[in-house]
Amino acid sequence: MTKTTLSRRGVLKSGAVAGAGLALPTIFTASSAAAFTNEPTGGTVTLGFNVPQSGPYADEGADELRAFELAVEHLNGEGGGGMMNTFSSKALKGNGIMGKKVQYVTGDTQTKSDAARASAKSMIEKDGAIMISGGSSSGVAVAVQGLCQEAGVIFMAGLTHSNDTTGKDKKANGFRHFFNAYMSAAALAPVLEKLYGTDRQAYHLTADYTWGWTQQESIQAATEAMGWKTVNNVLTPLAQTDFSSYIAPVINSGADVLVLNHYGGNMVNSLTNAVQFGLREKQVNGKNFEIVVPLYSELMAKGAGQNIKGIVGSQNWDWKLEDDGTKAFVKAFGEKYGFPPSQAAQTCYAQTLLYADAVERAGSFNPCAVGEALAGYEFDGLGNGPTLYRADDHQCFKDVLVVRGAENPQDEFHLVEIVEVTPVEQVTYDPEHPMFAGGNLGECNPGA
Amino acid sequence: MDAIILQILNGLDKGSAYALIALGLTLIFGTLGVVNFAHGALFMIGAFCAVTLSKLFNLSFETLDPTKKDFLGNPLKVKTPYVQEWFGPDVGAWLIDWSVPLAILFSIPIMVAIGFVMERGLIKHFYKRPHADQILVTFGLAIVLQEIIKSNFGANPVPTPAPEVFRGSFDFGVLLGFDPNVIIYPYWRMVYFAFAAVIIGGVFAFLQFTTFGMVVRAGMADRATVGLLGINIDKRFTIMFGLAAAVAGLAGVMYAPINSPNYHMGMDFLVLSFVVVVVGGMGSLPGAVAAGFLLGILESFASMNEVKSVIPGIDQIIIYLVAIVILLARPRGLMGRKGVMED
Amino acid sequence: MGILEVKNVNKRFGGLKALSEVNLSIAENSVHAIIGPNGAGKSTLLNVLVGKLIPDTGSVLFDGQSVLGRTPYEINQMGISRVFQTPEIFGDLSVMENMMIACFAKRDGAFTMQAIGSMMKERDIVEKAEQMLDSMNLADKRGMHSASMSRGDKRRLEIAMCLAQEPRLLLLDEPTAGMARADTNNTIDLLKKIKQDRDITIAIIEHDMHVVFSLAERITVLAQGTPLVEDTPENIKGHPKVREAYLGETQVAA
Amino acid sequence: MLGLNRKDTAILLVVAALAIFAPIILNLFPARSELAFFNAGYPDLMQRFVIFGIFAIGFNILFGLTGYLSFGHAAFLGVGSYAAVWMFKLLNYNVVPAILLSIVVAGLFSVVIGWISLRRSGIYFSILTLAFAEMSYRLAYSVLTPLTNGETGLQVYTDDPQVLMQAGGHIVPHLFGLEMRAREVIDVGPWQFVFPVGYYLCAILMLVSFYISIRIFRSPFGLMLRAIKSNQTRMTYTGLNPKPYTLAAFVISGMYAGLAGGLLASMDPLAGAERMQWTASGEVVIMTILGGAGTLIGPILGAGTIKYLENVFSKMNEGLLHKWFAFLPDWVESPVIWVVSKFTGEGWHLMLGGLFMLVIIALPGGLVEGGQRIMRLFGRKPKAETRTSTEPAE
Repeated sequence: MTKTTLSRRGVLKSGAVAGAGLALPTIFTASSAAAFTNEPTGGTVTLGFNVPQSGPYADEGADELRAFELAVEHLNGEGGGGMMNTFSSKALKGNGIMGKKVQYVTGDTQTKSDAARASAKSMIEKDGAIMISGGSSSGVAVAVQGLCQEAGVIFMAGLTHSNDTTGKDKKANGFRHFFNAYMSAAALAPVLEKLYGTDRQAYHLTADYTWGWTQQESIQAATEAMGWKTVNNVLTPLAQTDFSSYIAPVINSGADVLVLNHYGGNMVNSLTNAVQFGLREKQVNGKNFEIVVPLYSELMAKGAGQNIKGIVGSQNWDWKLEDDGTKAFVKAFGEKYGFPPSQAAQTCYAQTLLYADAVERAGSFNPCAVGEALAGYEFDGLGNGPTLYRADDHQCFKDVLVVRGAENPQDEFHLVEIVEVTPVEQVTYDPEHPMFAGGNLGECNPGA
Repeated sequence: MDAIILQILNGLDKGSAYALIALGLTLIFGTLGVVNFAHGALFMIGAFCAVTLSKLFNLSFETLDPTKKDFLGNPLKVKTPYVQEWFGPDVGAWLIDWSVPLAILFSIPIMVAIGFVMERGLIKHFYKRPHADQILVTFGLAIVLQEIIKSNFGANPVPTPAPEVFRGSFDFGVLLGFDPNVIIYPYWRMVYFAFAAVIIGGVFAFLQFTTFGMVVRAGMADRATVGLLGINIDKRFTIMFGLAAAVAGLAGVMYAPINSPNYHMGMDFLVLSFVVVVVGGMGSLPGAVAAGFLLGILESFASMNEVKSVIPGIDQIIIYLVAIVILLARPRGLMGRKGVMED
Repeated sequence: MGILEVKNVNKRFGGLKALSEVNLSIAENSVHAIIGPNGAGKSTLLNVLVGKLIPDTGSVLFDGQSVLGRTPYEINQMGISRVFQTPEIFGDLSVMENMMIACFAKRDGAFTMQAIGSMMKERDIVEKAEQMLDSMNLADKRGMHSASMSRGDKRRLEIAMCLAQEPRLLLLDEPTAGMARADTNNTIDLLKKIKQDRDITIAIIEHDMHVVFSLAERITVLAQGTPLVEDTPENIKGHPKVREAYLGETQVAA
Repeated sequence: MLGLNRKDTAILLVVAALAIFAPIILNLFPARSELAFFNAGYPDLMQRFVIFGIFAIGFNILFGLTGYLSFGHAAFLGVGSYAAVWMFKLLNYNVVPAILLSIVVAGLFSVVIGWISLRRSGIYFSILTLAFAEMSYRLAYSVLTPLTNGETGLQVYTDDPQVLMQAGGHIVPHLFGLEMRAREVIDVGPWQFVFPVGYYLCAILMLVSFYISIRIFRSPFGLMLRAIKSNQTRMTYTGLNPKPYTLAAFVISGMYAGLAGGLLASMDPLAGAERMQWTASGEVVIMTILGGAGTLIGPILGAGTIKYLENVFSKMNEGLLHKWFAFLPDWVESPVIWVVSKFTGEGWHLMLGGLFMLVIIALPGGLVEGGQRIMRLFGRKPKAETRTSTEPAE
């Protein structure tokens, strides 16, 4: 990394003050004494939580923020400790991170890469954040990850599902706990085969932007490998609200499965429209017509209401899992907020703990040391079973859930039920897999 | 052929939503000369009237069911809607099921009241101000309204299904002599189209055949002269604003089952409805309706695979492309009057 | 050969024949009035002259050159300036600025890109504008917001702006419409003075016979889109056809 | 000075002083104090202030002078950014070719859009520009991904050609070796001031832009533009052709937008498609009107105000509110926080929407008018800016 030596230190500089151990943001600059960007020198350390607070994903952002607050509480030794108690690593003591009390700042990504970067920059440059986390779309994750790489802080991705985040656009300073489109496809394929057989004609509706394409590509590859045929793949505009003109032709296309590569509002609307058109009751090619939504979330299930019944998809995590980590987390979260956490919340909570733990184990906040501690790290007890943070691409490998909309939910928290937990072996891929090729982690950047 | 019929149906359906919103927008514009960027928000509030009524009917008391557990392992609280308790399970269930159509009645007074308050409280002071100021203040209002909805209902869409009998779809193709399952169309969308036709017809009839409507039309043509006749045109214009708000609100109520309402649906429709109004010609009611249907149908055609494979991405931009072409070919849109909004 | 030659001009609006076989010749340096009852086609004719309307057939020659097919600003640059019935001025700008715009238009033509030229350097324009304002008795109002002036002042400003362009033909569209008698007389005096001071042709469309007969050297009477008579004021006054078609008894008495 | 009269020189000097000392003025509060939250003196935000200032200054040349309300100006900002990033990808990280190309590309783009859109006026013109910008945004997000990198945003990859890149060359945007992100940090007692290179480049360009805009306002050309706004009929009948004037204004403001876009990319080499969305176009309209359309300094004020409020209010979370209002007794604190939280954090849009309404209702002339009223209140004659006088100084 090129060091900036613009000029001599300003004459006004008061060495005594600078040395007094202030937690000042010392950004990107070589002229400070810090060894890396935003080195915490006082009794506190600042984390930046960058989540969508406005726009269609605001509710997801709010849930992420709840998880972050909970994680900070637990790190600082307040509350019950949550998943810290079940976490396989015991480095965290509940006394902050390396004895420094954890503080946090928040910002609004607006689900726009520009706004997200501005918000992250404000955290890094003004508030002295040493780690940025959160977000609920891949465009934002890639943009902020790139920024953190340049600035020399760690990025712990929130909800981002595109292959690119740890593929083409992977960065040494960035880490993803959430699963990706390839894994969704790999987990879904065997279940789809079991449920719907190998002789199926699939029709894809795909959101016309990067994430949609990578997901469609992944699902098509996985389903074709088991014998399905792809009748058509139609790209739909991101801004589309009424999908009727895309759904209507499906009926007469000879397809007997509809795959909706949509997320958020797009998915709620396209699914609602598909059910309105009576696709679920149709018989095509002598089989029941089926709809698949590869990436699920609780909030989307809530938005789609009854239309979600019987629809199969995949999730990173679900609060109904039975392991100790999940139970501890759901208890802590549920008692604090009155409802169970979403998968977005879980990934954000886990990322925060993982970061803090890595700092403890590395014995330093230096992003390079932290990165080293995270890369190749194996852990358990954070709700997903045994997990590996792979060194090659900073992607977590863990079991993936295949879920289905419940037919008769007992309450609004039981809208989805777990069909199967696809073991990690099935979703693991080679780092050089063509869908992930072209990227380069590069060198870790400590900033200063 | 069947694909084209299908897309025409889709287009009519989409077009009826555009036309309803554009109708109110152009009504306000034509009578008051105000560019109302909050009109999309009125549509959104209409949809949330349906959501609210459905939530009201679903207001429940809780009883503990010790046989089941909630997510924290405590006994499950089973919810029973009050309406089922008060009116018996059947009537209660019927009320809940029919909450969207019932919301029509519920929403009219609310929307008219909102319209009155908006006009008297805010819009009135902007008649003489530049259009840019009107745009900005109503845009500000739209943001405020949608944020209020967001803080009460969240950002996530709220499912608001149609009554049971209207779910599912109707096989049009058989009616027209095609094979079964070729042209099917959801019942509720047909209801929406019929509803829109009634509302549009109603508004036109009202303006055409009542003295009130005649005065308003005269006012649209020449406000000063009507004022000179000693007719209190301002009061009538307030009522027109209420009417326009009600039309937007009703469009929203009935739209709720088509797509789950969310707080920014108004903004999604806002730009589109402006394009519709301008393509139709500012201040022209038939123009707005015609443009609504035209753009709806063209949008549907553009999303056909056959079209998309020739021009990739055409469905992304069709509306804007058509708007540009029409405005270049016809300076004031399809049926615009001269001198309106050109300065 | 007059400075303006209108030959066989026809103009229809749908089924309505607004102008039919109009022939008109305006002599250089004369004051020529065009009168006629409402709907006689005066405004249509005027709009043809300034390029706002294009006639269906016929020709309009200004100083030997056709004006047909040219835009209003091109025709203006040829030397025809128009004064409107209700004064058209730049209401948001100061009186001086109004004046300067006209001076720039005369000097620089329809368009020049002087994006960052300084106004302070435009000595000649400023001087000319001030001179014009002086001659129109508007000098004391130079800094005034022009929209807030009286109607008479607006009228004078508009005429001043037209004159600043040194037109060869000045078209006046009912310049005294809606004015009080005193203002009307002032305007008449003003126009007389203008005529006196410079070589200019004035064509005036007017309702008010008092104005017409005070100013005009020749009068054309239009009726139903076609010129009825053209003659000197004295002859027009007594012309039986004119009485019949237009003047009626009342107006002449006035 | 510089061909300006005394008043304009004063305005220019004030803006220059504000720009030069912004790192100090904006970091009013000591770095560790609670109030440091309200500081804005960090590189990214300061850069945004001046970049969006440039954008709004340019927009004001079109809207403030001619009255043509473009609802698609963000498209020029967007293409400017894309052009700049492409220069980084193809040549190297030097910002000079990037900024030049962004101005040129945005200029060409605005010639095309302006030439078509200006065939109509009023709201018809607004809708045409809106249509072009929305089309650009939607295509950039989807079909044009090979050119724009779609959702992710255009960025520089290590395998890009970068033909002028030398071994060991700078891998961040720089001005002939002077890195944009370099900065000087100076501590004065408890205060800390950051002087970033990138900011000063933007600030210098902003001052140049501002100076040019003053010259345009005070030029015969500017007078013609105001004539267009005032009365197009009189204009044509005075022998002036409004169309090339309007087109020139449109293209100039498009180039300003392109410059702003190029600078955004130079400060942070990633260009997202959202930059071209209609909401982004709406933002510059709001900035201009909020500050005071048609005034010189208004757009800069508007841009700064919006960017600052967006930054500060979106970052206020409930934890922070609890800290601030901890001095209140509980039964007061909870409702206070409940109310305030509706306007901050997740609710910051509500605050913004309310503010637009308030300013537009109470101050039709924008913040500049507010300033003038305050001046009047203190008994001074508002010699400040007015919309009209371009009277030549004698």
